[in-house]
Amino acid sequence: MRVRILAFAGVREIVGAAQRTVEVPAGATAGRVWDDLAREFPRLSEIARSTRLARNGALVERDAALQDGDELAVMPPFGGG
Amino acid sequence: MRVRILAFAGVREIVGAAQRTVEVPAGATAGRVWDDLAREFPRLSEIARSTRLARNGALVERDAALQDGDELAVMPPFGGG
Amino acid sequence: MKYEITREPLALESLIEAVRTDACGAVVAFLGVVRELGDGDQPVDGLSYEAYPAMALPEMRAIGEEASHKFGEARLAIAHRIGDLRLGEASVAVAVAAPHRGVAFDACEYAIDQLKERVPIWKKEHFRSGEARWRPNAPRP
Amino acid sequence: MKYEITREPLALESLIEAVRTDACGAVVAFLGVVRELGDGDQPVDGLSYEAYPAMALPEMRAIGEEASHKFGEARLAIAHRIGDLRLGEASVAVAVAAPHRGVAFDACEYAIDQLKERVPIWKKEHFRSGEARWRPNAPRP
Repeated sequence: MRVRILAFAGVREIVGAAQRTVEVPAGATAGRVWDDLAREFPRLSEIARSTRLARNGALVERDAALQDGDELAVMPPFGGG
Repeated sequence: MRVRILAFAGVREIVGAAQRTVEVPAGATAGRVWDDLAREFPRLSEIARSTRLARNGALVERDAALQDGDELAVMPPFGGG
Repeated sequence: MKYEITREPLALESLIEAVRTDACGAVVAFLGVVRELGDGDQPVDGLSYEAYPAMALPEMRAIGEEASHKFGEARLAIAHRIGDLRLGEASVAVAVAAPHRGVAFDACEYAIDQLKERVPIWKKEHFRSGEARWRPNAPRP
Repeated sequence: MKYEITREPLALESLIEAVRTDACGAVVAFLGVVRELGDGDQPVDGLSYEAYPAMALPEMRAIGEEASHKFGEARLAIAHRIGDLRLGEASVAVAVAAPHRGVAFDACEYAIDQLKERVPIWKKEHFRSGEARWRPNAPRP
């Protein structure tokens, strides 16, 4: 299945793109997709622990199962205001 | 000596003027001048208890002695804001 | 930093501009606005305010100076309008700038609380019925 | 009542106009402004903000709705600017109108506290030295 990763702030800069579409096995979890990305970009490891994940605009835990067409947002700590 | 009374809000309306100059004996107190005014305008009695006095822009008690040329402000409870 | 009593409509942006500096990350502003139901329960269609400026302005300045140190570093401007105001018009404006927002909120709330208590300004409510009465501020709870 | 993420300079007056009604006697507004010394201690000459609008806007609305009931009746508008901001420009604006001022102050402070914690927006500090870094909000004390 296909999942669209949305990368923000420091994650976006390391990945080099605000969006990327990845092909993952059916039933892959949010955490699995994020781990794959962090493996591809080792500099992500320093911010991995504080990063939160959202599926289609709602916060999810790492073990949330994704579906085909989902958007997975990878979000470092917020800095708005 | 001469003292200038400044009347505000409901006091001004009852007195019918924002200012009036009165001739009082040397050493007259703020309270004495206010009592004379309240005697002249009996409708002032209903607000007399809550009214505060200021001499030349500073709050004073009734027993403050006035001097020639002083301004005595007669102030009902404040309503600013 | 700027204290005024004026017959003109209050301009919040210019008060904010008067207090902001490049050291300030937070601005908090308060506007008191003429509302339909005043402190009583009869609908008003306007208020009129009267002041004793020679005493009110120094008192507004004193409140601003107290507030600018009491909670941390802050810069304040306070303006009060007098004369006849209609529904929806602002009677008082307080603008506070500070490095951090907690200080700005505290100083702004202090300033308006103290203004209502200490500054010689009076308000007359004009009811829709045609009646009118001077309305003192309620004592603080 | 009005929630927006925009690249344009924030217009406080229009936010206030969006929340005020004739039942409201108090307006409290907050502006977050780019300041010289950010949360670090190196002077900045600008910030850039980035948002995830599809999540940030619903979260801003949720905060506004919570704040509008939590302390009493209040009406809120929240706007956040994104893109490049210079010293002195406002990054965020909250406007609250309520019948009484206590509720307006509480709701405004709640909204900005929650926004910093819950809304997916990010800030990059651009230092005068030419360096830059993403700066997360400090956890609440």
